[in-house]
Amino acid sequence: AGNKTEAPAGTDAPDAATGEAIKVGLLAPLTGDVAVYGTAVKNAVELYVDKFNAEGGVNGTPIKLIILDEKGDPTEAVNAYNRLVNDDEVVAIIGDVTSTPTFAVAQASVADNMPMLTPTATHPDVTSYGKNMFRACFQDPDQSSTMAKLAYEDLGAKTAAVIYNSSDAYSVGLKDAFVETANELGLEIVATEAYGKDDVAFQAQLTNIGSANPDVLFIPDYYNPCYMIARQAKDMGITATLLGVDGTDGVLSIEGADKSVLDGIYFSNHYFVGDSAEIVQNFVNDFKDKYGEEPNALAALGYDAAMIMCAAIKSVADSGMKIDNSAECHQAIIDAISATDMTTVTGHLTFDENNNTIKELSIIKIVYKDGDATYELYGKIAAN
Amino acid sequence: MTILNQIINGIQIGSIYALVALGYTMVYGIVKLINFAHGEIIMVGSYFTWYTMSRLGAPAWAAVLGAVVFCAVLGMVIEKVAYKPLRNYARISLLITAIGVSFFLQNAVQLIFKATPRMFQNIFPGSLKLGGMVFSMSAVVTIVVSVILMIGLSLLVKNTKIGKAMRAVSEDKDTAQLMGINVDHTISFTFGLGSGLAAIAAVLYCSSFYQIEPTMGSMLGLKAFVAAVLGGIGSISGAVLGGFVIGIAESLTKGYISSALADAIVFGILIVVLIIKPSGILGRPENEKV
Amino acid sequence: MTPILDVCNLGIKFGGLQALDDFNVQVANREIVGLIGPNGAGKTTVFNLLTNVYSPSRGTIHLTGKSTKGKSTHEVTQFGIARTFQNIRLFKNVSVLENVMTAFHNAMDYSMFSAILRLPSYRKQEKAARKLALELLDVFDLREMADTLAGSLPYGAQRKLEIARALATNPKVLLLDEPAAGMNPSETSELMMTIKDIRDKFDIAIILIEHDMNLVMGICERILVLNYGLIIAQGKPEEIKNNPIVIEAYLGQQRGE
Amino acid sequence: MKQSILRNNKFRYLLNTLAVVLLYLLIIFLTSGGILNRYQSNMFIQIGYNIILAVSLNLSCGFLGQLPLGHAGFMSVGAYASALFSMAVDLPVYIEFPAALLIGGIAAGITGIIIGLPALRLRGDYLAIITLGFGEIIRVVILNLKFTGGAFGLRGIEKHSSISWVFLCTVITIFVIHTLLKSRHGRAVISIREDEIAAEASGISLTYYKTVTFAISAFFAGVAGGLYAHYLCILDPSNFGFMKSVEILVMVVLGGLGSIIGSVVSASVLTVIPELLRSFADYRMVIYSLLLIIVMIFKPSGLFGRYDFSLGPAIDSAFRRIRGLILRKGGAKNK
Amino acid sequence: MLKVDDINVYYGSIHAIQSVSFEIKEGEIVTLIGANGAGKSTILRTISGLLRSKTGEINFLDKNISVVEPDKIVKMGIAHVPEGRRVFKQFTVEENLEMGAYIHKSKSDIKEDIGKIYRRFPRLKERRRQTAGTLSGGEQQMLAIGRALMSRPKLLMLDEPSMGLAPMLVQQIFDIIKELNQSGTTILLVEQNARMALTIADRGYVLETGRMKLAATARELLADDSVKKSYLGG
Ligand SMILES: Nc1ncnc2c1ncn2[C@@H]1O[C@H](COP(=O)(O)OP(=O)(O)OP(=O)(O)O)[C@@H](O)[C@H]1O
Ligand SMILES: Nc1ncnc2c1ncn2[C@@H]1O[C@H](COP(=O)(O)OP(=O)(O)OP(=O)(O)O)[C@@H](O)[C@H]1O
Ligand SMILES: [Mg+2]
Ligand SMILES: [Mg+2]
Repeated sequence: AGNKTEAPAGTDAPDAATGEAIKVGLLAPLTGDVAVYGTAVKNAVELYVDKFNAEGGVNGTPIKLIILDEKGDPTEAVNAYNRLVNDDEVVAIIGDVTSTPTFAVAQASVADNMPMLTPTATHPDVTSYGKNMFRACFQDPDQSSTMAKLAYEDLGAKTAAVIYNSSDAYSVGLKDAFVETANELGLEIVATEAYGKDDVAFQAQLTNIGSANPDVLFIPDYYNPCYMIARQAKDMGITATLLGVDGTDGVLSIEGADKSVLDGIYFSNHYFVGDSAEIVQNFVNDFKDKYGEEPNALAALGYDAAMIMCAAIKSVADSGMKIDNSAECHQAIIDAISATDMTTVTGHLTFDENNNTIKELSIIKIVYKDGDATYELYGKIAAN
Repeated sequence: MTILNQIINGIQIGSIYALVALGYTMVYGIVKLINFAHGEIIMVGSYFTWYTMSRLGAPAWAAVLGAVVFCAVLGMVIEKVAYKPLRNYARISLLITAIGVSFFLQNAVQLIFKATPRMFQNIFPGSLKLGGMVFSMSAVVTIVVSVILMIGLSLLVKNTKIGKAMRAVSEDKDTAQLMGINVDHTISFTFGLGSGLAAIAAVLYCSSFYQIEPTMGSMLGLKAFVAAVLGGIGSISGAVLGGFVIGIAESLTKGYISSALADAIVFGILIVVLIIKPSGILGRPENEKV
Repeated sequence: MTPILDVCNLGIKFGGLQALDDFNVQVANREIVGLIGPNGAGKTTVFNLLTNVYSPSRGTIHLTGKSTKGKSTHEVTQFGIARTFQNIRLFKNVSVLENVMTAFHNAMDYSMFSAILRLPSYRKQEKAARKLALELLDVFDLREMADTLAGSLPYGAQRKLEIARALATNPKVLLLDEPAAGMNPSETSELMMTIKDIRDKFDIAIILIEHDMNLVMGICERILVLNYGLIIAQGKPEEIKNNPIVIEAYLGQQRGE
Repeated sequence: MKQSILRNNKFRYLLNTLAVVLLYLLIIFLTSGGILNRYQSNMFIQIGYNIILAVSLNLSCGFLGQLPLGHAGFMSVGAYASALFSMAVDLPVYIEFPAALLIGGIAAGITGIIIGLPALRLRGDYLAIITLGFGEIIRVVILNLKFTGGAFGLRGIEKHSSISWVFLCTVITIFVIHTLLKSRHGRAVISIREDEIAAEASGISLTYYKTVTFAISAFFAGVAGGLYAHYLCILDPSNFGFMKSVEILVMVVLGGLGSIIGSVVSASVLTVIPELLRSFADYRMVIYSLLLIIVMIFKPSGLFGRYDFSLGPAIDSAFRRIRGLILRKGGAKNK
Repeated sequence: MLKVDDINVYYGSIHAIQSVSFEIKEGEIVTLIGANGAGKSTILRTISGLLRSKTGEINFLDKNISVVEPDKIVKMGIAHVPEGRRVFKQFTVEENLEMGAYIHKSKSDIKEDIGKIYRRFPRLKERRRQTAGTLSGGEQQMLAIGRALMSRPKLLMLDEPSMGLAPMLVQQIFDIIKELNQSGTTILLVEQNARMALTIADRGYVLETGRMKLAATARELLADDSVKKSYLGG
């Protein structure tokens, strides 16, 4: 079996240089319901940090990742955060991955002025807590409104339906924004159906959607439910064009999936795996080499977050400041992050005054041909 | 025709609940244990089938058979190791151990196979047209299997020697021993049977919903357990009836009331039914003579 | 003299089974009435009806002139009917003393609030209840075991504790369901004395179900005989002993030793 | 036999009060003296509200003998009610926070009564399922309400739960439940656990005591929820699901049904253990579940069984044992 | 037939049976008498394998059964009517009787035996379809005895069979015990009603707080002053 669990990468094991190493924390759900997403981020972050260290680290000093699992639970996340800050004395933290724990941690981190960079939390409020909180991804309303516009303007849709996960902030946020833009545009929402976490049967909701017969069906959720819904929708003969979100990315790497049902899905994404840019291809290839699977958007963002963080720390070190746990150093790292202006896997990126990224958003279409499906770039649009 | 379609949807998911509920009811009926690990045994059964089919390339029938045997043995081992030492203690201790076992299985599988969901082939492809209605083949198989198993199990428990032994053990272990019944064997058998049922449920579940993951057992288990209680726990036909009722109720609330509130409404139905009929729809009230 | 307990036309059906029919009895204060009859005659059922564990299909029950209709079991107890159970029902994991003190529940009236703050009302009542409970245990020779768990008492002691607990509710009528079951003859005669004692000491009426004829004939002033849910005879012990219907249905031919 | 002064009631209160004060001073010393860092001190807060949860569940589970599986539901009602209150008003902390906790408790208590009245007619596992159902209903409702923030959670709650507040609430909870149990009301509750029919025959109203006990149990769960809300400052409905209820139940059973000290100890241990296991990363949950199984197998009645610790008699018997040892030694010398 | 040799039984730390030895010969009726809590039931439970002795041996038909599983012991021919009836409450009367014959295969034998039981206890026949849990105390006792007989035991152990029975039935049950004995069943009888027990028994043992105090023929025990005083009610 090619998929054997990797031993936790060397980053966690104490090595000779530990005393010297610069400690950066990573908060992610590695067990529990949302472990898949946390693991994708973790893998990518480790991949980049290893690469960064191999290339000399911060002027010879390696960065040591301290990875703590928070099970997707805010209480655990705050515990893990406190531990990173107080026991492990990290200089900065990458995380958290999903919205609610990120909120909990963000709130706690403000008082410490701890440099925090979430790779993936797309909820608009995440960066509102304090100046120390950054995100590497775009925000939910951006992609929802983009998708609504795409449906109305490019696809010529008149009616739309939404099926969303009512127990997940990410999904609900996307749904709200989509509905709002649709109303502004005059795209009629003919059905809004919800499901809960762990639901696997969507037939009841899809029956309602089917009888409303919308032109497009918006599915704002991660790729597993998205795939299941797509498949069951096909089974039930729903012909609406399916619209996904960044969470949809990765859907083609589901092992054993019937990819024909995914044909024609459009989704907004942070990057395009097929992008010919060198940085993207290197990342995709390295990731495949190490983990045996294609990186999804979460992984790409994890990689970017690590890249931004490492660069920020390096630039502080270059300025002659000692990298430690002091308030000055924290502020310096924060300043360095907000000054970021670099090309990452997900495109060229700077931060605005609210610590949100300014970058492009890719729209991907899945095309099924000759027994296999591929992502195709439909277009790039500036987010916000 | 949406109402009919919604009812069909309900029957399809309900038949899965029914099948899982049968396993709960079997074990509960004998050991009076809410076997929280039952959902996880289904999960393990699913992984077994998936692994043997898509990794080892075994044919479907062999994978299913293997899963049944594997789960039955697993169930018996769990009983021997984790439940038997607690047999004479408060039932709630047993409940906690069962929860421990379910955590363990869930996390062990996650450690071995990672958290990534795996896709499952549909073993029963195709669909069946009946009048104007379309049933997926796996739903038809699930419905048929759960009804057959319900009848088979009822006969087993009511009429066979081992069935009577099971009922006797469930009432009074000591006295059952005085009748010449080997309590250990009987309980082992019950767990084996219940877990074997779990494997069958696993296969049919996977066939209907295509996807497996380490946490899949908990919600399914919970819903099925609710179904078993609704039908009257300990009652075999009750479990099946409860499964269908929950499935249809769920589907109709999603279709006509609110898909966001569906879980709340289904639990509401359960509560109302239990308040009207405290021992479930087909459950026998406990006759305690004063 | 007006009866303290007045039962009229009591009857109950279980499914198709008329377990009790047309049951009438008047019990005077300080009277000890025996209730005998073959197994399954409906004796325990009478007790269950008197305490409203079952609600009667027909008939009325009056205690000191007031009907107990519609009251729940605990209200009947508060009203003045206490009982023991054929299959002992003690609070097994609780000490002997606490078993009795539990039954003093309604003799006390301090609120939860004063319990939490340990107000004087709490302390005074608890102290008094404790004293009374210990006195009650003395009556049954159980004082030494006051701190042991009720479940670990020997069978005979458990039976006595049940009576003590029933008395603690301060009843006007005490119902004893086979108090001597499982006791040997010497224990039984001891129990006989105790039952007489409590009648005198607590000034109550007692109805007693028992299959031990020495006990029944020894202390009951009046005996009712049930068979198939019907009273087939009643009278003084001597009359009952020689009543051919009772011998036929219940006593059997006593073989001499 | 002369009563030892240690068994004298007044003296015992004094002793217990002293012990509580000392414990408090010790915790304050450890946490604000810089000996424990924030990560470690925060564990005390979590231990505190978990103790309240466990002890309150033990009341309805260990003492009343029911099996409620929806305790997290009460906790969530309390958490949301108190958080919404404290967000709505702006009063000095020492008024606002206790009021918020009280409101949380009362809201949960009322929910407890609403649920308890119909549910408590059922027995055993059926009751368990009904409470489970209500727990889920509460969760789904919170998820779909506007003013609770729905799936986004409720954010921007003020951080009021300091170690002192949590400590105070924990002590009050234990005190109230303990004293209540040692009264006629407590005996009524326990008698229901032991034998409902006999309890009724002893003049105890099942409905009244079941409902009231349930409500008290829910009340304290609500208070714990309030503490939780004002500690984490964010509430997410998915954290009050069935698994949270199970977590609390595990604390109670592991500590010993009907043992308050057991709940206190096991709530503390089970709060800390997952953190201690962090260094085992991947194996953490596997080890945790194995520990749970093993403890239950070897100690089925929980760590403390029905034992309840009381400082006076404990010290007393320790003294006696020591004195016994000394006397025996002395005696040996004399020979 | 049965030889109990130096058994010690504990409930946790309670030493319930202390070095007890006794024996029963084929065809005898032996009775154990003793006050409440003396340990009579404990001895029966140890013989049928529900409890284990820490020391010593129990031999039945020259086989050591002290470590044999209870279900095997039943198959070897020991039936035990437990204290407190212990009928299967959810089963009907008839199903209870069938359970008694669990170790037998032949359907016709079982039918015949059930018929016999019904002739002995007509009340059971009237209630044959009723669930046993709703039977009166005495009816349950009859059922428990009937059920034990269904296994066609060589040794029948009865734990206080007269408890809660109407006097007429007590008579009847003692008659049945005698009759069973005459037709070849060996009997070990535990009774509070010591006088009755001793009148039908061959020999008796007196148990006091877990120890064997006296062993003698029934006649001797009936005449013994101390026995009279403590167990026969003066
Ligand atoms: N809850 C019930 N449901 C059905 N039948 C019942 C119920 N309770 C009692 N009976 C039946 O009613 C009859 C009278 O029972 P009861 O317990 O009153 O007898 P009893 O006179 O106390 O006998 P015993 O001396 O053996 O205890 C019995 O035949 C019994 O089977
Ligand atoms: N399950 C148990 N746990 C603890 N102690 C027990 C248990 N069963 C019996 N005992 C104790 O063992 C001793 C012997 O009990 P046993 O039941 O054998 O007495 P017995 O002679 O049959 O009395 P009885 O006439 O009451 O039936 C008693 O002191 C009893 O309290
Ligand atoms: Mg009776
Ligand atoms: Mg006995």
